[in-house]
Amino acid sequence: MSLALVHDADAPQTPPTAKVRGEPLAELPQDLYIPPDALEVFLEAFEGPLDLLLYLIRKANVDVLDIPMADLTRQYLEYVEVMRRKNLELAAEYLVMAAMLMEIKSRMLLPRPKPLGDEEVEDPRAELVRRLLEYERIKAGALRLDELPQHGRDVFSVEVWVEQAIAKRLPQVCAEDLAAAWRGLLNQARVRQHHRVTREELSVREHMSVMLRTLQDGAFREFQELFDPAKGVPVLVVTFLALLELARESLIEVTQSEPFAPIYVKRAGEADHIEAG
Amino acid sequence: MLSPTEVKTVLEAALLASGVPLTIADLRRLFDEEVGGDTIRRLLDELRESWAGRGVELVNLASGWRFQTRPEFQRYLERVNPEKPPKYSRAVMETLAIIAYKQPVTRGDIEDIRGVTVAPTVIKALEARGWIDVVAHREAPGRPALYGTTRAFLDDLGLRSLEELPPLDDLAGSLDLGAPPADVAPVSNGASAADAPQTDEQQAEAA
Amino acid sequence: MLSPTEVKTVLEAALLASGVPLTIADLRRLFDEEVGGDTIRRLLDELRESWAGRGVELVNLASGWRFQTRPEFQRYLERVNPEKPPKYSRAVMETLAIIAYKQPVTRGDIEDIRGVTVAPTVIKALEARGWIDVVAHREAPGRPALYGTTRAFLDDLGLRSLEELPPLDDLAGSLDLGAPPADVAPVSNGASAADAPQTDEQQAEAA
Repeated sequence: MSLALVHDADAPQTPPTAKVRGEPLAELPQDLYIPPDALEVFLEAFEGPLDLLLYLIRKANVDVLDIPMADLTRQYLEYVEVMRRKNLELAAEYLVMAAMLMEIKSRMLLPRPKPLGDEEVEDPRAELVRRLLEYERIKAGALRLDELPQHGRDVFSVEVWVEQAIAKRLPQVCAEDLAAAWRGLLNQARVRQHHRVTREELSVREHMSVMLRTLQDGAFREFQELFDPAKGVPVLVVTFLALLELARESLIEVTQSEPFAPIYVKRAGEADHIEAG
Repeated sequence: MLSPTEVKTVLEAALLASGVPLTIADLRRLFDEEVGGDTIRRLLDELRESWAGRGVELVNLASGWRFQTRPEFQRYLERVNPEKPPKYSRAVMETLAIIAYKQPVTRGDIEDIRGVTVAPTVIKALEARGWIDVVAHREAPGRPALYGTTRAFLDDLGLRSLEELPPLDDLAGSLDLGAPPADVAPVSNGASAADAPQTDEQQAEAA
Repeated sequence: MLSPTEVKTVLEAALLASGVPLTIADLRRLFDEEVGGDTIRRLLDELRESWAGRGVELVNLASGWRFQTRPEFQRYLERVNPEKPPKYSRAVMETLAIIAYKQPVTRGDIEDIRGVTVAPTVIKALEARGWIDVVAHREAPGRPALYGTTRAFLDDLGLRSLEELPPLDDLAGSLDLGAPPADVAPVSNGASAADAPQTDEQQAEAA
């Protein structure tokens, strides 16, 4: 039995596997001219090397469980060669499969070692057969899934108009919604608190304005100059916080030429970012 | 050739599955063969009669024929209708939560906690629903109204008393809710106010 | 107190009005009074029978009960609503079949079975349809996503559970895949061809 390179004239219109069953094996001369476009469509109908192999096997009407490896491999390689020659984009999987087929074929040619005791000798084709059958099962499964009446394609849900003449629908609220809203509020409040930290926040911003006004002329001021110890520790702290906040907001420049050298502060840029007062 | 019963079956299926009213012309397109407009009309009348006494009826509207539920059944359907029911806006829900948990409160109290002004429509939406009312007036300048929740609020939420509101201890502890609202949220700068919903009026109407 | 007939009328109206499947629990919520789940189930069965022979049927799906048109009537209905339904490629359908029958599976598992790489668009198409989702990640290098089918998949294919999927086994049927093929009695060519899954028409359609 031989697996022939078969190119049905109508192959491009229907996937080759659909043509397999019950069809006499058509043998065509190997040098048959195949229009490149037709071949491309024909080959694109395959989902991959397993699909192509299944087609070749089914087309030749041979038993998957007893694949004539030499014929199958030759046949497969012819297809791959055609694909390569026609510069069709050849997925790497096809080449991997080619290598695998040749390996199986060569192992089949080697004399089978005698079984040792009860140990069974694995047929070199076993893994390929397992994969082919598995893929064939899934292919069939895919077809069967596609046959099921599908919502949105074969069946549609019924959704008759709900006539609402009597009362306007009102939003429903449950107690948990309420708790959620309250927690949301608390979270917002906490976020606000984080940003504000304390009531001093206000006076920090106040001091930021005061400091910006002090630095209005754009000249460098020495760091110490900006603090008035006479106003007490809280004000010193707030002033310092204001300085840090201004630096963070890039409203002032703080410079120091080297460690322990005097620190100078200068207003950054010209724009007035903070509203006075 | 379809029998009148078969034609009626197809008409019924088409009308039940159609989200929009179908005209006689639409319905005639269902069939390969010629089915006269008069025949369709007569079969639709028969169909309508055969649905008498059900929860769904076939009606003839200006835009065509459609099946619709009878209004009397709406009270059942709205309990199960899995379509998203209308929702109150965040502004309404937060205001309601504040009134429920902190009552009696003035509008000023609510504004202090929420950090934004409360649109009159928000209060009105809750009053119209019968969930809040004015319980007293605070003895303060302007004698602002103090709002509280009503019995209808408890009924609608399936609560027997305010004590059955979900407890909030987990978060409440982190914030001093007992303190005067002034301590809670004197928002003065634009930054945090910008996060808060500013369009209470529209939000209330979104309900 | 409603009579069983009245309960059935309400059930019918609710199901006809709902585009999505309703569970027994949903349906029990229709009624003020207590209506047992068993009663509802019995009435639903009666309702289903009363719709026999119509263009619309009541079906029991994974997510509940729903009225939907019968597939046989689609040829009429599509004339009024000529919207083209989504048609999935073989790559998509095979990937779906692998996920449905072998779940949970990684993309690598799918590629092993199909013997080709799975394009991201294939997975995305199925995810977009809501038919598959990531159910977990395999504890392996790269923690690949494990895909499974969703409830919506079952609903859309008219199934209540994965057990109702068309069986795969009868294909290679009696074959013990574990045994070395050489030991298996050769099946005559005719027989194996008869076992073959291809049905010409469908394959042609899938083109």
